[in-house]
Amino acid sequence: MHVDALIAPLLNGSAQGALLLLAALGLSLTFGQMGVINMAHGEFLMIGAFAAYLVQQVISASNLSIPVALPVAFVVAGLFGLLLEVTIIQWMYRRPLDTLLVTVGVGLILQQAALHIFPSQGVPVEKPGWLDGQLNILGYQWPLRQLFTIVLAAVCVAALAAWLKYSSFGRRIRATVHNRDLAETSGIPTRTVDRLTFFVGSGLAGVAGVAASLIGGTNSQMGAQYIIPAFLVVAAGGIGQLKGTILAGWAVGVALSFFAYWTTGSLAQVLAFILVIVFLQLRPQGLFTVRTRSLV
Amino acid sequence: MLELTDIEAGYGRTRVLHGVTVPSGKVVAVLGHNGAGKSTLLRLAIGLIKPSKGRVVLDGEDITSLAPNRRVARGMAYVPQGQQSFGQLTTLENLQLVADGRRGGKALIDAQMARFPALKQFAARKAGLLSGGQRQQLAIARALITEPKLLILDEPTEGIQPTIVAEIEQTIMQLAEEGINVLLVEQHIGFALEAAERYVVLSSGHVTQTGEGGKAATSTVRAAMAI
Amino acid sequence: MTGDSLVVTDLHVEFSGFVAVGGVSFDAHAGEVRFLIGPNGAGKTTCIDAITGLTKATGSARLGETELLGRQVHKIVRLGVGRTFQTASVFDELTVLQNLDIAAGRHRPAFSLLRARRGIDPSIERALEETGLTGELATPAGILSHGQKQWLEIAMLLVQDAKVLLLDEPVAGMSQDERTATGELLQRIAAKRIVLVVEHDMDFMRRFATRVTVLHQGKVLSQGTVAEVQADPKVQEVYLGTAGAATTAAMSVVPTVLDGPLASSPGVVAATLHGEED
Amino acid sequence: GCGARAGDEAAGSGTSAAPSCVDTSGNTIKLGFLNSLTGGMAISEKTVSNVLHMAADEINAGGGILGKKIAYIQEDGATDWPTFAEKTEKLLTQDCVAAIFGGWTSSSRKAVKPVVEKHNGLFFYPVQYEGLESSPNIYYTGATTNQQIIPAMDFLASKGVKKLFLAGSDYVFPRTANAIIKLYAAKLGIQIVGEEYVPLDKDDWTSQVAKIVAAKPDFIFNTINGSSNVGFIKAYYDAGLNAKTTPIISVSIAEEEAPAMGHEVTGHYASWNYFQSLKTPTNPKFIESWKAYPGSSGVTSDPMEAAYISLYLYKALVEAAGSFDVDAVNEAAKKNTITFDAPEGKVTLDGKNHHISKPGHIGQINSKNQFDIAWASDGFIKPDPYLEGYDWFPADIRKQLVDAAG
Amino acid sequence: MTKLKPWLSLSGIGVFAVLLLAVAPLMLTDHWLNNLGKYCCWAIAAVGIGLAWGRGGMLVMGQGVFFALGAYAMAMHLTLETAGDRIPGFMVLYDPLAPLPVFWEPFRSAGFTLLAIVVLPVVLAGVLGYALFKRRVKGAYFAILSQALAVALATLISSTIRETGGDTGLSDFKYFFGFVLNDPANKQLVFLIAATLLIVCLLAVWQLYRSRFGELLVATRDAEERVRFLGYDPANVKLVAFVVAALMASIAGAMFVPIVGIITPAEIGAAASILMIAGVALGGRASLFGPALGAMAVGWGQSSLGSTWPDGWTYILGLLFIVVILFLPNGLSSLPARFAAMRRSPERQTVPAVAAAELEEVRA
Ligand SMILES: Nc1ncnc2c1ncn2[C@@H]1O[C@H](COP(=O)(O)OP(=O)(O)OP(=O)(O)O)[C@@H](O)[C@H]1O
Ligand SMILES: Nc1ncnc2c1ncn2[C@@H]1O[C@H](COP(=O)(O)OP(=O)(O)OP(=O)(O)O)[C@@H](O)[C@H]1O
Ligand SMILES: NC(N)=O
Ligand SMILES: [Mg+2]
Ligand SMILES: [Mg+2]
Repeated sequence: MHVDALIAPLLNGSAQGALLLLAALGLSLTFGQMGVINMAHGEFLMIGAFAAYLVQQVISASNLSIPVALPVAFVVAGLFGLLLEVTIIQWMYRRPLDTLLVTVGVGLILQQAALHIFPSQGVPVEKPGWLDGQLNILGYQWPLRQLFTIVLAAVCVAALAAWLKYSSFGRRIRATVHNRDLAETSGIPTRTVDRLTFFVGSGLAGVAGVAASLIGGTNSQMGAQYIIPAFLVVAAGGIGQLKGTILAGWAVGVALSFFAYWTTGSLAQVLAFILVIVFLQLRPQGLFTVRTRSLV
Repeated sequence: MLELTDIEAGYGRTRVLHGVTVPSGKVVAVLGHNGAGKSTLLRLAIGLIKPSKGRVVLDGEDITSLAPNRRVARGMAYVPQGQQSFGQLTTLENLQLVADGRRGGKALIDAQMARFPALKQFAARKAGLLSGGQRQQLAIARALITEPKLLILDEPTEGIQPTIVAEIEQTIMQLAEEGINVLLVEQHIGFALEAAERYVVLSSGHVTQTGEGGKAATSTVRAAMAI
Repeated sequence: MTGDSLVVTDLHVEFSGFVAVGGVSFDAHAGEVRFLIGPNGAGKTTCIDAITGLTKATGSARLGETELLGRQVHKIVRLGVGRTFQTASVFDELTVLQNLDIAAGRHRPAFSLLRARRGIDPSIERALEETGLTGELATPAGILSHGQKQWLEIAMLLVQDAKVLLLDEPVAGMSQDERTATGELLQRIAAKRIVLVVEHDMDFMRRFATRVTVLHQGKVLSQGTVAEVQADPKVQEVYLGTAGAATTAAMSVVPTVLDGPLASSPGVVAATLHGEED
Repeated sequence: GCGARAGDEAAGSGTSAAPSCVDTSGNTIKLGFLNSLTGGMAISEKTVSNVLHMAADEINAGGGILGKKIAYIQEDGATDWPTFAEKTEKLLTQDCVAAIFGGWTSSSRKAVKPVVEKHNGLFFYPVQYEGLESSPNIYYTGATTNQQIIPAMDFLASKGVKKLFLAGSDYVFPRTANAIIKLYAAKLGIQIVGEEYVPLDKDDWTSQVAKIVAAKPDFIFNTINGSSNVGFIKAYYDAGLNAKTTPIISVSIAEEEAPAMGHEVTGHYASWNYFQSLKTPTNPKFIESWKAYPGSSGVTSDPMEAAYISLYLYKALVEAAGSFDVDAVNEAAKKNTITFDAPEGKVTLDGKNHHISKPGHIGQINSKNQFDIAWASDGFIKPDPYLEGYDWFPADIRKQLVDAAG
Repeated sequence: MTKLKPWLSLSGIGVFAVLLLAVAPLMLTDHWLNNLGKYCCWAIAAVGIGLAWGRGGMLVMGQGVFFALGAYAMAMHLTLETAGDRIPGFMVLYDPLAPLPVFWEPFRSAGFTLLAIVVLPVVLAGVLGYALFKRRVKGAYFAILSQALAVALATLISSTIRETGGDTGLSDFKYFFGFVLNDPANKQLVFLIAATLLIVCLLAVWQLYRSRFGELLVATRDAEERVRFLGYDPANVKLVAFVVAALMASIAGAMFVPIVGIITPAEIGAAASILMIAGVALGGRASLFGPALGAMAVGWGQSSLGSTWPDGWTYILGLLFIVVILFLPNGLSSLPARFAAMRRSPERQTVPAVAAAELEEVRA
């Protein structure tokens, strides 16, 4: 076998994993930390991608527009998340499984709205010129854009980790989720914590959307293809475990890529899913686990 | 300091408290049988449930509709019934959580760890793995860290070993002497009344007796509660 | 009931390096109310967890000839070992009757599950009377008060027809007269079954314990009658404190009160006891 | 009660179709439009639906069909093939429409086919497809393989292509088209150096493009449908491929899709019958009407034009038959030479196989996302869905297919 | 939980049976009767979901998998019946020379097909459920896993176009166990079979709900670990409900095929599986009739609202999800009880205890 046959899937897979990780990162907050099963997360990703498109309409130089689009997408998707939290989710923290169903409804509406607002065949988002080109890795011409996805994911992960670790917020989020009443009576402004967490989690989906818009189409359907894999990544990593999410994202990406290399694109999807399902059967709590003694 | 006036409250359509009035006092003990509504009253005091009628007044200010965390910011602290702590956080994180943003937070934590040695020993352990009594100690420590003006305690010594019960009882007395107000639910009537300036006996959500605390009250209260 | 005893020998429980229970041995028989006490974190709950299969342990815990360790939770229950929890846990959405009916179910053949319930089992009726819950038959367990839930848990053990009842702080949060009633119930039950109680309420222990084992840091510190244990200076030091020691003298009066009817102003009895504590 | 059993074939399943309930007494005639307005294919089908409305408006403005105004009923296929079947049945038996227009994917057409056959209705299908099909109840106004795929292969051969890579979506059209391409490539001496499929609803082509890079083809034959094309194009450019070294020829990228790729696609090719850039007498008017039509996307494309044709073709058929009756219409198709002055030129209906003659065109994308005509067939290509005129297509397969179709 | 008198539910099923089996065939056109048949199929699957989710707390988001087993077993049989001795037409298209895939062969037999429709889901759900429940996979994990399974199966079918018909699915069936499908009389027969099966399923869960098993299931839902301490293995309790639900989904799928005349991966994938849940949520997950009626309502909404307002239907569906779950967590079937409760204004009210258990599950 040529080295290409190993290097190419490994590098491609890492980039694919990075995108999955980006999509999953926000979920690891809203799902992993807050316990909200947001099936509209994919649509927030779509919102991020459309935001990138709108930024490009204003700043036509794509060299500049993508760097500008990243924070814009973060804020726009974050605001949508905030809106969702304030209007719906806040009433449902005690019924997490039901958040799944409600947000399915929200996702449907957002998709249809996107179909109404934007041209049905989707909108173009252009890659900046500085991402043209490839890097020669052991003879394999590795697309720069893939490197960009990885760097972007790394930056987001680092920022999130730092935020959770060095600000008191990480503790507050976990405390709020674990026992809302107790947190509230411990002086934690749980509503602010909820909103901020949801804002950041959804905002990260927006950032993932910008990355996704450089890979595929920007249209009403784009979010749907990320939602289940992203949830699987969070679950496989161990709910609430950032390092688990990172590892799982990368592993699923690489597995997908190798499977696609050895079999077909369709079969790769199936195999990757089965892999995660079997893994979760073996380790139901994911890669990293927290156990408590609480019974019921 | 804290006055509850003519409170009606409950859960959903269930009414639990019927026109309950609790006077203010340095240490106020709330006594009563199982299910009398004691915990409900304390939850109402900290703001976890809102009364359908009546007023909650703190230092002359109506706080009836203030959220719990705002009440904490005004110097109230609450130890709920049942050894509650944040199970996914370590013991230390449980304490940091409330110490965050307070001046001398580190020293406050150390002080509580000195009071409850088990917390120091198991600082890095997830609170969910602690024993019941250890969790209860943690809950009390969390409340004390905030250096409250008003401490609300719901059966604080439940599940705690006798030596530490004594320690906690001493602490409560000491805090009261330092001028910190305490609203206390306690099944150890003897202690509760000794510490209390005033007491209230609840029965099925009605106040059946109130009075001055002190040892002398013990027998009258017991008589009242036995009925 | 058979004369089987619960014999725990050299029980060890370790949590990733931390020894929670380090070689505990004790036994319990029908006809006595066995108490397990000790400081917070001594390993009492962990012992019960180990016996009931919730936590992995080494050593041995036998019920008669049968080794309990290493079996699955529900299998241990089927051998007749029942327990309550430090925080009461009942099925909130089901009524008291439904709770009890499920608890009584382990003796029924699997297929009978597919039939609807007709009438009330006599065993359930008895348990309801014992615990004074008859009036709450149709009440959803979720809205019972704290103490009633604990009674319901005990009633569930009764209808389960458990040979061994492991009770983790059964009277926490109860008022004095409620404690007395519970204690008397336990004494009645203990005639034919093995009853092991974990409690921090020393008054309660003094009144109802026949034999006591004191745990400290995962080891047995002392063992014997209430008087013996209370007199043990090590126990006083780590657990009872001076307050506990001071009441030692008073305990001898307790057993005489026990035979009296519940209605004989339990509050007053407790008052005497408690008063001396201070 | 029990109805016919397998043995009672004599009674015939054809006669079991209830008599048509089409009401021709009034001064309107009901037609059904069936397009996916929701779901994944809405991306493509909304435009087709829109242009059908435009054609209906035009015909109504011109006096209607046989003097009756068209009253159309728009249904949503929802990108769900069973829904296509259900709506077809509803249009035929509840709304009693005289004919149905729409569909995009071959899967949707295959869902509609048994239903229109059962109820003896009419379905007009406007998109290029994989051929090897015919039905008395379906009229195909898009290209069959010998009007799009085969011209494309001829074009590649003429360019001296030796190594070809096939990239497609994972469903019936690309799979079948590629099967045919492989047969023809063998005959042309073109080597197929790889074949990759990705599900219709997946965008990420990274892994597959890496394989293309490794295979070093001269040309890529693209049978991807829908927005998956965008992912393909992006991965293609990411990998450093370009139109000079490894050009792409597509059969589903038209004027509407080209600007939505997020990368300029100048220099690549597409094989269609109609392009907006075609210089025909009727094209300017078509373009203009469309640009002025509410909800217009501003550009015209082949599937739109084929949809536009379908309605006019129906009008011509009905007027030739003098009736809306399906059997009469089919009869008229066989007896008369039905033509229409389409934007792609004057198309002629083949009354036997229900396809139309079409000009073959290869366009090359220019910087305005329009197509410069790079190759054109000699005149109109007669439709040959079963490739009977092509000796490289195995006769036994053809026979099996025809048999299976019944 | 409000407990209706048993005869009330039973007579409800009776009325429902009369409506479906006698009134509907007389009143409805062939088209709408056929549609009603389709809704019945969804209702059958929904009854199973109500059992597994409403009573058992398992949010089965991948019922499409079991729906697929029944549907494809049936579709393969009907395809072979239609093709006779020949290889099915679509297979010729992709690879004319290859023989019929081996796993198709047994489906020539009607008996085997019927058996497969029952046995396949039982075996798969049994194995799957055993593996998951013994490992204590639950809550959101279970929901996401089951959904992923449905997506995986749908993708697998899409990508094996020659073996399964791929994305296009299987369609164009001429016969149904010897009966000509195009004959309206036979179509009515198929409808009656589906409607009867729905009634049977309703009767089955009616008995399950009033049985001790029903109570045990609720107990397991609310406090799974606690059930262990009463001597039951909750995994087995859940397994029974899961398997029964799977069986119902399979039966639903099997009847869907002759009624609708086509089966595709889209009918079993994520969206379809969620739509099944939508009906159950709308009707009331824990009630007897709620799931079935909810599923029929969603089916009807899709057919009729989808026609009158094609691109608005999605908005309605989305809003339906939001409004019902947000304001009526126990579905429309809880409305009467709510009104009644409002009038009686009882002293006590059940606490929403599911919440706490669920919260724990998601985090567990
Ligand atoms: N969430 C709730 N929903 C409905 N009723 C409740 C709820 N919590 C408590 N109750 C009811 O309110 C009444 C008072 O309960 P509360 O917990 O205040 O009693 P308590 O005096 O603290 O008893 P204990 O000594 O057992 O702690 C009881 O009847 C209880 O069943
Ligand atoms: N899963 C676990 N992982 C780590 N440590 C544990 C775990 N479970 C228990 N422990 C530790 O084991 C020790 C014994 O706990 P246990 O709950 O048995 O105490 P206990 O005697 O019941 O105390 P209490 O009277 O406070 O209820 C405690 O220090 C506790 O923190
Ligand atoms: N016919 C097609 N493009 O599916
Ligand atoms: Mg209380
Ligand atoms: Mg304990």
